[in-house]
Amino acid sequence: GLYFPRKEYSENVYIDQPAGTPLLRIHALRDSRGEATHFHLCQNLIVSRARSHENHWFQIREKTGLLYLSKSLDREDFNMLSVGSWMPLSKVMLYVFLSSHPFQEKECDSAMRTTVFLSLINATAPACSSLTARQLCFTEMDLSFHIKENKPPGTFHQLQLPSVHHLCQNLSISYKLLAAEGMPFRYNENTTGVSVTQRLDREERERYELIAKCTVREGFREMQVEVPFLVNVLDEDDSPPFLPNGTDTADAVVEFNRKEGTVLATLTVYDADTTPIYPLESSRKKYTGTIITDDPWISETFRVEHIFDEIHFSPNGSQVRGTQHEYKLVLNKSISVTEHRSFQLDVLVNDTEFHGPERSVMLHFNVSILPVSIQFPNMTYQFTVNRNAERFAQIGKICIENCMKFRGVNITYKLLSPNVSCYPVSILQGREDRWGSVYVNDSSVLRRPECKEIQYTIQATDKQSRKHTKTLLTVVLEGTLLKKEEDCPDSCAVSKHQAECEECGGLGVLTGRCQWRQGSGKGITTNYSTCTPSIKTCPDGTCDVIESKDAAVCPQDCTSGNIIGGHGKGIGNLGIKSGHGICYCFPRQNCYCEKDDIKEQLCDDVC
Amino acid sequence: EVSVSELGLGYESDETVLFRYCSGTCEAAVRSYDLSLKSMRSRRRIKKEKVRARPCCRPLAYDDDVSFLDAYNRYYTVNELSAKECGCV
Amino acid sequence: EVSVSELGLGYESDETVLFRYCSGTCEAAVRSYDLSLKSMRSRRRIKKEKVRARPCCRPLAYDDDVSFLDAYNRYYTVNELSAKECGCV
Amino acid sequence: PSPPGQDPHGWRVPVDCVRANELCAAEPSCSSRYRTLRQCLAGRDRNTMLANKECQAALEVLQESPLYDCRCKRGMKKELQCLQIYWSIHLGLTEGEEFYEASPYEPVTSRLSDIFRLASIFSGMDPATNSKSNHCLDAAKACNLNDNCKRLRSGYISTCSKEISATEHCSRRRCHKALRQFFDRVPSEYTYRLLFCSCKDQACAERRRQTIVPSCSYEDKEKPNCLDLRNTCRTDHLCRSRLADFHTNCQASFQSLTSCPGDNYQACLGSYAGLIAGFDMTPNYVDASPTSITISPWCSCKGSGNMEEECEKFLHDFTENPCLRNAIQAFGNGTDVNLSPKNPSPPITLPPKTEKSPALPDDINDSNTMYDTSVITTCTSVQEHGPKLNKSREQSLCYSETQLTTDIMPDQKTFVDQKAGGS
Repeated sequence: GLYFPRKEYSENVYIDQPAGTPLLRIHALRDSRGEATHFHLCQNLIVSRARSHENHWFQIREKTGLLYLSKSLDREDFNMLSVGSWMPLSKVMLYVFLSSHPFQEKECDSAMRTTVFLSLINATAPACSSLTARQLCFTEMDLSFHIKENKPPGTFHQLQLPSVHHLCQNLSISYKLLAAEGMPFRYNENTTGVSVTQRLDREERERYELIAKCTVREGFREMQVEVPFLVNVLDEDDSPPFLPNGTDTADAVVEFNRKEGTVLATLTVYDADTTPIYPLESSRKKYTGTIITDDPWISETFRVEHIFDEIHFSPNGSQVRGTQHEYKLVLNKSISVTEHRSFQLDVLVNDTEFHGPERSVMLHFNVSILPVSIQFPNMTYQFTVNRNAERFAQIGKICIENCMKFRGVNITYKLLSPNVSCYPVSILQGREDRWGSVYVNDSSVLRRPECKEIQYTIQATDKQSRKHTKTLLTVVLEGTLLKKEEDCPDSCAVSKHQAECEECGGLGVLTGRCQWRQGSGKGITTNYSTCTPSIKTCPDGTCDVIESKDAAVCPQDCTSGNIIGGHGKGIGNLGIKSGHGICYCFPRQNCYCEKDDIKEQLCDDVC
Repeated sequence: EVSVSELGLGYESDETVLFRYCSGTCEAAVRSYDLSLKSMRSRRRIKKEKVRARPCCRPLAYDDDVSFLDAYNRYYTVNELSAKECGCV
Repeated sequence: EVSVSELGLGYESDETVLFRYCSGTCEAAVRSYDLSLKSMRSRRRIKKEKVRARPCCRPLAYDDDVSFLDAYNRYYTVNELSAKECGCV
Repeated sequence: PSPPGQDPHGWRVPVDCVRANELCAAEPSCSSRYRTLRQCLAGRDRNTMLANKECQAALEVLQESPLYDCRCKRGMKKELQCLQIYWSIHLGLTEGEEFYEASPYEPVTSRLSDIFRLASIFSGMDPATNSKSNHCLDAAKACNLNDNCKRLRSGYISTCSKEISATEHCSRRRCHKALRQFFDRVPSEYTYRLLFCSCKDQACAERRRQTIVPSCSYEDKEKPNCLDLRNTCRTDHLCRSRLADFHTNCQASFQSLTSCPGDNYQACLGSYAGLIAGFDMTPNYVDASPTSITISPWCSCKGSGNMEEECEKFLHDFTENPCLRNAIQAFGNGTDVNLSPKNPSPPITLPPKTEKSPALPDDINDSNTMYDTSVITTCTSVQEHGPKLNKSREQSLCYSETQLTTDIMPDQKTFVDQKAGGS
């Protein structure tokens, strides 16, 4: 139906302006040719804080939309209307309603409306001579309008200010509308009315920037002022969905990644119309994407996720907003390693608000689910272990073929106990790890000469399908036993200097001795100096499954306690990501990072 | 007031923080415990070296944590930095 | 237990009393305060000599008072003689 | 004298909504009407309310009750309850979603110049005079020297910069709560200097941008649409009130010299700081440019469809707001508009020196301390400016204080029983 080219208008009202003073001209635009327009003021005057007051002062011409003072506003009226407002000027609000037939009172709430803000100024109207060109030509409100696309032409604004025209008859005020060539707008010199001359197409152009130029002549004096004059084109759903480069088919292969939530393939549908992302829910319902199938397995196993984003098209040089709809075929549940089938899955995309032909598009996904084998590469494992290794020494990693590519496939690893009494190593697996970590579990066995070479059977089992596979692991013990140093701490991390570090062992050491990592860099750095059971795994920023078994193995990666001295904590507040100088820890207590350049003895224990 | 960089903890920042420390002798706080311990140690009745037979002047409470923005626009927080209350223990 | 005479406080009595003392390192109780103090002291930022930049191992609480009859049949009471609780301060 | 609750012009002097609610509850006709009105509005259909006679009658009675004009104060006790009462009336009476809503808060009468004076008293330094230095760094220093400011600043910084897990960078909810405590409980002499310090170089401007720890309190993986952000804010009474207050005090107005309503910079800065206090609507500097101040909430107008105009208008109230920009620059330059305020602000009574006497004496002129003045040379419990000790002859005494409880250190042999130890 009829609509207003603005959501709100504003104008100043002064004390003692005579009844009949025109204030503001409001326009309406038609939805279809020949529609009649009737303007009406409903209800009261809304004063501040939602307080309403009967409207004795303002009226609107039903035909022309001219808002005028029907009764002069005196000082007492002003005080009454500005109760509760502590501002020097008071703002009141009026709602102007629009209908294509003469008004009945009850229609006030259902009809189309715009808001008029009237600033009541506690002073009489200024003399024309005291007004600037800006004030004579334009009000404070920005000249910004919106016009619906595909609607008939019509006048939507009058540049001349009715109140100025009424008061300052001795001044000559003329306007011009500066616009680029071919813009669908016309300015009428006599009425100063601005009209749109043709139906607009937002998908062609959605924003017009013109300039309103005003010239004020008084005697020999001439003043000019220009302000921007903007027209935004409102969108209608008048465009069907289309495929960007005609691609309506995509392959969706399921092999190693069989995890619920995996995006298998994506197809894109464009729409020249805009799709507001606010309010989200209503916009999402506008475009639907439905899997067309009667196979329950397919409905259970796959789902379609739809996300849309604003993109820009540039028909004939100007930029216009449109929408890109992405339809993602997603695994709705994890798929067993044994599943193996191929088929075409169709998705119907439908623009529910477009009422023309071709409102929907069919998308096709060629789905092929490949089986994957649970097997070890055709090899056996052999790890050599130094007889001086300590408990939690990380010996090596066990992995079935392609294990690092698997997602959604839960493989568990197990060492089947060997047929001898030597049983120094075990295997562990972190919750997110796709491999098994072999580590020294009983270091006393390493010291027994009779234990030289131990054979284990490793079994890898897929939890879902119960399929499993085996291979052999040989652990070879080597190296001569070193003398155990007296009063060494059980954690390498306690040592603060290279000498004491490398002369001691500790949990997790591979060769019986801790390793000194010499850091470099100034200030607080990830490359801090520290004593570690194995530079390869500690510190590496990850508190892995073996290190988390005992706080003394690698506090640098796993401590959640106090770290004193310049430092930065690791992910999830675990461990020492960066430190100043040398970092050392007292397991299950504090860790320290400090420079080691202070030699002076400071009031030692006995002084 | 000290600038954070001068604390020597490795942080680089021009922000200043309040740094209060304890110093002074504790002769007036010696107890029977200390006299006995000193006497028995001097007569080799106690072999422990890591033994202290005199009160030491130490903070009894610390100021609240202090936070600052370093020269690389990272925030850090340091606790138990400045002494709020001192005493002989 | 120690005999009162061995306490070295000058009392002569064969009665024995419980004497407990604190010993051990306090390396794991160092605080930011200590590191900063040590650093500023070493760079002559602080000239105070009587400054301690490391926690010390001391009694945190003492056993109750102890009384005894000495060799000359006079009663005496000594307080804060034996450590009841130790800690790094 | 005018009847109670009314000022000389016969206008009702507004009371806070908690008080107004009590007054209304004590008066049967008012309390029953208020209950009726809440039932009318509960249905959310305002039109049926207007048509219903009983609702109309309730409205008329309530228009005369203190509830109708009641307001709230920022940071008052029971602020949230006060706001809930305010919106329980005003949500239903407004004609649906208004762009600008009236602020539920009482107007601010204090001015920026009051803050400058207090700032220079507390920190002994006039915020704007020493032009050379990095004002934002000075603001951080001043805060670090005030116990309350330091504690609450460290409170929000440590909360906001604490990483929760690999996927969750920080706890945004806890960060916002800590930020709100900082801005509600630390005097604006300190908070404004951290927020609105003026900058001449990028390092200073970046420090200013980092004040609210934006990586946690402001930035997010994606930028929502600004109208969506506004809608979420308006579902929370506190956020809705702070947004309405911002619009009321910072909406650019051409009638005033400073572009600020009532030419009151302080009112605008106060409501801006009120918005920071812990909502997704939190605005911040968008870059570290020392020359231009651009502020924005974390949102964009992408995907606004036909409401792009309204979205951009909402966003421009932050990004291109002359009043907000002038207010920030005025604070940064230590200037305030010297308009004689219509109702002169009440004389400022300097708060008693609230700073807790320093727990440790500051030996200002300790000659042998090469280092800075605030270092303490006597190991003693707190002494209020005790007599000047003669250092040379008598060593300063260190006597013990209440015990420090410390966990027993495991590698500590607690009791070395003389017998067990074996001599």
